[in-house]
Amino acid sequence: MKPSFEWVRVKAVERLADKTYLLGYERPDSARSAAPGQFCMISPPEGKSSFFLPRPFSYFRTDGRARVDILFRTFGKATRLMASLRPGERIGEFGPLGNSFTMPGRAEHAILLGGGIGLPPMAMLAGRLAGAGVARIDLIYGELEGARVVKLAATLPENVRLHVATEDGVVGHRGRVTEIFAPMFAKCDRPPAVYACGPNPMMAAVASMITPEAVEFYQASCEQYMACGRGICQGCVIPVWNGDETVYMRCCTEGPVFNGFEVAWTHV
Amino acid sequence: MKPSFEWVRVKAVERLADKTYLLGYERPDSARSAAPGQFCMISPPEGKSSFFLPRPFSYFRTDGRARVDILFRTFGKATRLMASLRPGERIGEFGPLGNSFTMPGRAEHAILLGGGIGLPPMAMLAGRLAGAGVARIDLIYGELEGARVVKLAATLPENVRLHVATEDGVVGHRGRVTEIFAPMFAKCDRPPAVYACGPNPMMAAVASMITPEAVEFYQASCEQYMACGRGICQGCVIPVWNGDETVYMRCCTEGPVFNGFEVAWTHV
Amino acid sequence: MDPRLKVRALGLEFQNPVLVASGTFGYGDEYYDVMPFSELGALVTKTITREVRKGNPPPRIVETDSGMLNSIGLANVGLEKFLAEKLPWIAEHAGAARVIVNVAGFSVEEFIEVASVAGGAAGVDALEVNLGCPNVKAGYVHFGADPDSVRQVVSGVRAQVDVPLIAKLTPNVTDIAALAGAAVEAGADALSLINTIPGMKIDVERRKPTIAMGFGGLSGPAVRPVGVACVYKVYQQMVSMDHPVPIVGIGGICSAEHALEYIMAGASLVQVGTASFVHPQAARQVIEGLAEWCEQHGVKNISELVGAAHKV
Amino acid sequence: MDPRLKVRALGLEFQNPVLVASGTFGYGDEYYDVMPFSELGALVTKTITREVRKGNPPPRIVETDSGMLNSIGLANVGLEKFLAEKLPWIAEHAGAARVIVNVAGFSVEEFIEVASVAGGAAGVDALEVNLGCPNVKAGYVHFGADPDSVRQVVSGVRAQVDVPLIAKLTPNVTDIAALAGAAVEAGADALSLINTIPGMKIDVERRKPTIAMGFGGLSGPAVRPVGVACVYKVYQQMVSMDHPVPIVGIGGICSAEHALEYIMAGASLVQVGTASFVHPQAARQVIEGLAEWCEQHGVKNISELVGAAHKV
Ligand SMILES: Cc1cc2nc3c(=O)[nH]c(=O)nc-3n(C[C@H](O)[C@H](O)[C@H](O)COP(=O)(O)OP(=O)(O)OC[C@H]3O[C@@H](n4cnc5c(N)ncnc54)[C@H](O)[C@@H]3O)c2cc1C
Ligand SMILES: Cc1cc2nc3c(=O)[nH]c(=O)nc-3n(C[C@H](O)[C@H](O)[C@H](O)COP(=O)(O)OP(=O)(O)OC[C@H]3O[C@@H](n4cnc5c(N)ncnc54)[C@H](O)[C@@H]3O)c2cc1C
Ligand SMILES: Cc1cc2nc3c(=O)[nH]c(=O)nc-3n(C[C@H](O)[C@H](O)[C@H](O)COP(=O)(O)O)c2cc1C
Ligand SMILES: Cc1cc2nc3c(=O)[nH]c(=O)nc-3n(C[C@H](O)[C@H](O)[C@H](O)COP(=O)(O)O)c2cc1C
Ligand code: FES
Ligand code: FES
Repeated sequence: MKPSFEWVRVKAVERLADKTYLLGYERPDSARSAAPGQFCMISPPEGKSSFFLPRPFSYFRTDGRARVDILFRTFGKATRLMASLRPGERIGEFGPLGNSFTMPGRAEHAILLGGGIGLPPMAMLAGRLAGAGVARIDLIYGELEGARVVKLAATLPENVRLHVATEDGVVGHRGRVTEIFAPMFAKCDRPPAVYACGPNPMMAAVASMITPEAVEFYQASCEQYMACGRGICQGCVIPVWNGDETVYMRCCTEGPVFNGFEVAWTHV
Repeated sequence: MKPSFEWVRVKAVERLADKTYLLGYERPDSARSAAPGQFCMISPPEGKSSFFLPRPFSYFRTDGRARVDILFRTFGKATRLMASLRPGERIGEFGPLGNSFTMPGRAEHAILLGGGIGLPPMAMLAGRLAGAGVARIDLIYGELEGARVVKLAATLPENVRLHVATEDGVVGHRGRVTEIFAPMFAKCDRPPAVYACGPNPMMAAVASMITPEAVEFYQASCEQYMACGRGICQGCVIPVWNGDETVYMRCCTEGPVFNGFEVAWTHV
Repeated sequence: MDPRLKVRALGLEFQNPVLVASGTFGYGDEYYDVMPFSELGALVTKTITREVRKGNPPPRIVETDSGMLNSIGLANVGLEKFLAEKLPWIAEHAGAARVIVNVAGFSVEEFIEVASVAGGAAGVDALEVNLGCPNVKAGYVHFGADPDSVRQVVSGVRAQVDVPLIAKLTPNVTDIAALAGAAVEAGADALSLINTIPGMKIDVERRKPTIAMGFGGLSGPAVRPVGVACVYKVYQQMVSMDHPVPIVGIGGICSAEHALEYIMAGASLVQVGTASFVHPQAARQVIEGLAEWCEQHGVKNISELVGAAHKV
Repeated sequence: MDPRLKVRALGLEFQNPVLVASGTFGYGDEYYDVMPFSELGALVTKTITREVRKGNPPPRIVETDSGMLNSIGLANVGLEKFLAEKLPWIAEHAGAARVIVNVAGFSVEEFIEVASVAGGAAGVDALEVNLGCPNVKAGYVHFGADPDSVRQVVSGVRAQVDVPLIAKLTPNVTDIAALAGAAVEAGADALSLINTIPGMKIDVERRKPTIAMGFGGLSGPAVRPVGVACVYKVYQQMVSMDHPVPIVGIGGICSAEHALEYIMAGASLVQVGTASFVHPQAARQVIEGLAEWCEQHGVKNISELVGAAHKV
């Protein structure tokens, strides 16, 4: 499905947790074709915003027919405006954009790490993996504060095991996602497929805890400031190792999903 | 009452005619003290607009206690955003600003001309004149198109005689306000007080149809781009005759109400 | 093809006066399915240098009020790959649109080399010379900063190429009209203005510039008044010259009204840049809006409006 | 009086580093009941010239994207009336705020005359010299455009006045660092930057510039990246000089975060301009926001942050 631009009407904006919202709208083109890891650029209602460039958001959930949900957290102008949208207001959606996660070939065990607002693509991926019959799916979800934890249990397929870590210890394990990941990984008999989306230090830490031999693959979904979302402005590059040198890959086009062993984490 | 700035909540936005809206909010300071001809600067809800400077609007109606109504027409960014405001949203009001109309000394006959969106201060003035016991009050209200005519009859005091002119002839007299004014003025026994607010050519035309001797006074409420609304930026000047020369008077401070014989209409 | 929008300039016919700006539409391919450049007056390609360039480290862009900063570092595929892989595709898909190749070098020699090769390639209708490129030999001051280096680059390139030559000027100078005069005297067939304005945003939490390189180039609606002023000023300068050349207006154009501002200030053609990021079909909207405006205002051909704001 | 915001610069103590910019706060009187300037670091008055000036014909201002254009034409009450009617009121109401008088002339002689009279008046803590004023003798090019005239004005004024002298530079030059260097060598005690950037908006229905004079000066959030870049660049230049002077950062400051951008880029003081039109208490919000930021970030004195973005 080629990406396209469309003005769509907001169906619902719902507060799910502290600073965390769900934005729902209908766009059949995206709902039918968006794959986990892909994202879209959201533009503000015309003439009603002091921000300017569209902003990238991962698809969080689609019903396969028309409905699309975005899960977002408020940071600055765009996300604050999004939180104040009301049903019926128009936003622009340009998508689906970027590459997507690879399904595991051996279909046995997938470990997903979602840090903070890295959760949305992980949640969508968990659903797809379950649908694809992956035997064991562990979704490790971390937040700084318990108040920000999105209650996911009801929306995930039954066989997805959800592990929550918060640094303030209010919900789940007190500490970081990597503290849940380490012992889990140690107990794996066969190489699991590992996926991560979250702050760079988290994704770098995961890379340092595993080796290419010990996993089927390690895919990391990266973030970078974006303008065009379409490979044109060259604004969103991520440094990726190519031998001893780094090359720049466009997060919006060659990414957002990269081989987590290849991203030059020290350079991002 | 010194002007002050306050964030207030929108109570209602109501469409009254084509491109013409009423914006209601509560602000006791303004409602108690605003005099006909005075205006306020309206700022957009924080972070929610692509425009920047506040915009000047005349007071249209106040209940003397808390409620303020602004009557406005959509032109560009600000007025379009204002039309889309919903109850509960916050706007900034800085006011009351500027000078106001003089009450007639002899209290016999006042003729008010409101052209297009020059109506609001005229409507407010008509109410005050009635309250002050002026014997005869003629409000001549003109619009280009009948579709834009605001139905005022119910809101005006009984003894205000409303005359409507539209250039498309759909409502009232087909033609301009000056065509109603001319015969009315010709029939005056005693010098009436004349007030006008509208497009510059209209106000200039009125000036050319009367003489200082034939009226008690002629007061014209002018418009100019404004930034500060408070006499500081010097941005809003109106050229006023001072002998053979013009001097610049600030519309926001020395105005918006000027002696209609003194404004250098050929220079505005 | 609305005849009211047809424009002759640079000895070429343009189906409409709306181009897309260098660096904001790539090589025409990525946006093609969303916004085919064949609908445009012309595609202006991303600046090409002799060597392939990796560009600057990220972050390279950041939003500012009504604008954005970029410091891409002229990342591009290099002349060879451009000619082999990009240009043929462009030529094949251009339809009625013109193809303008934007070139730069880090020395006068490199400028001449890149321009003469690109200017001689099949399918290239004109060159745009990016004078905002830093001159490595002259301490990284950009070529556009002084009349002498403008003259050297433009006359050097002019001597080697036959296609029309557009000099793209930067506004970051004390007297843009003097530079415009120098470019025209040296043989430029048209002037593009403006390129971006140096700017910086600081991330106060990290206590350093948001963009890795520190400075970036400001573009978008924020700079439109600056671009319009430059075009107006240079148009006045052109009127005083023996052989005035057309102006290509650039900077913050998002709508037909913005394009008209530039045209009335003196631009014969306009370029849409940053706006394509905000809405991929921005250039189409400008074209449609111009046609509608001409219709509503009884304008037979858009050229009638060029410089209209100068008449008293 | 938050001790964290207390700043020493120009040999003076400022209760906080937030000033209001010339031309955007009048003579302090009109806004006094809404926003008393006694709360500020300093009031910078509207530019004063020798003669009273009527200013330019209207329209004088228009909004642009995230900014505004103005062409007021230095309308002011003139030196005599300023000293007789405005300054005494200002001095009486200043409280702990400093009073900085902005001066200009249309010739070097006029500059010196106005500055020496104003600089000698009671209640004046410092002068800010507006180098954006056009030099009538040199064909209306503004004084700030070349290092020589900057030197002439600054050293001429310096020789006549004892109070600290701030040179206000314009960004509309090829190399602002060179001009900064010239001003400091000529004796400036501080540098204010930036003044407005030339711009134009065209009213496409009327087919002429919206502002009566054509060009106007662009200010507001749109220009903030340009101002921050200028301060950053000039701070680098200062570091390389024997006697570096403090910088006053100006351009698009509406919030504490914006002020911090300038401070981290190298400004010791900042000025709030256009933002006061948007919200009359903008300067107070900046002051409060800075105090809060220092509190949250354990900053003992705001001066610690000056130039912070330059450290690696
Ligand atoms: C591929 C991708 C997928 C994303 N998916 C999600 C998601 O599902 N949910 C979610 O809440 N957020 C997601 N983000 C992050 C989201 O784009 C930013 O939170 C948002 O752009 C912030 O905009 P703002 O105006 O609110 O904040 P701003 O005031 O603009 O900035 C706040 C912070 O957001 C980041 N940011 C700002 N602009 C951009 C930009 N153009 N591109 C990338 N990052 C930016 C910066 O780190 C900045 O410091 C994703 C980002 C990318 C690149
Ligand atoms: C004292 C005064 C009282 C006013 N009272 C009313 C009123 O009661 N009801 C009403 O509908 N309108 C009133 N106006 C006009 C109103 O201010 C403009 O319609 C409004 O500013 C347009 O803003 P915009 O963003 O929608 O349009 P823009 O896109 O900004 O411009 C549309 C047109 O509005 C005018 N305008 C724009 N900005 C300003 C400004 N800062 N100051 C003055 N005029 C401007 C210009 O003529 C411009 O061409 C009044 C103006 C003044 C000066
Ligand atoms: C991301 C980006 C990359 C750019 N790259 C180039 C370039 O390679 N060569 C060039 O001449 N101009 C380049 N420009 C400048 C634009 O062509 C244009 O002159 C400028 O952005 C102003 O127009 P706008 O405001 O419409 O974007 C670039 C601009 C942006 C935003
Ligand atoms: C309406 C207006 C009038 C101004 N008048 C003067 C002036 O008289 N002297 C001066 O040095 N600067 C003047 N300026 C420039 C400001 O002092 C300031 O340098 C500029 O506006 C940038 O800051 P800002 O973006 O915060 O407004 C004026 C600016 C505006 C908007
Ligand atoms: S966002 Fe433009 S290339 Fe990726
Ligand atoms: S609007 Fe600023 S002086 Fe009138």
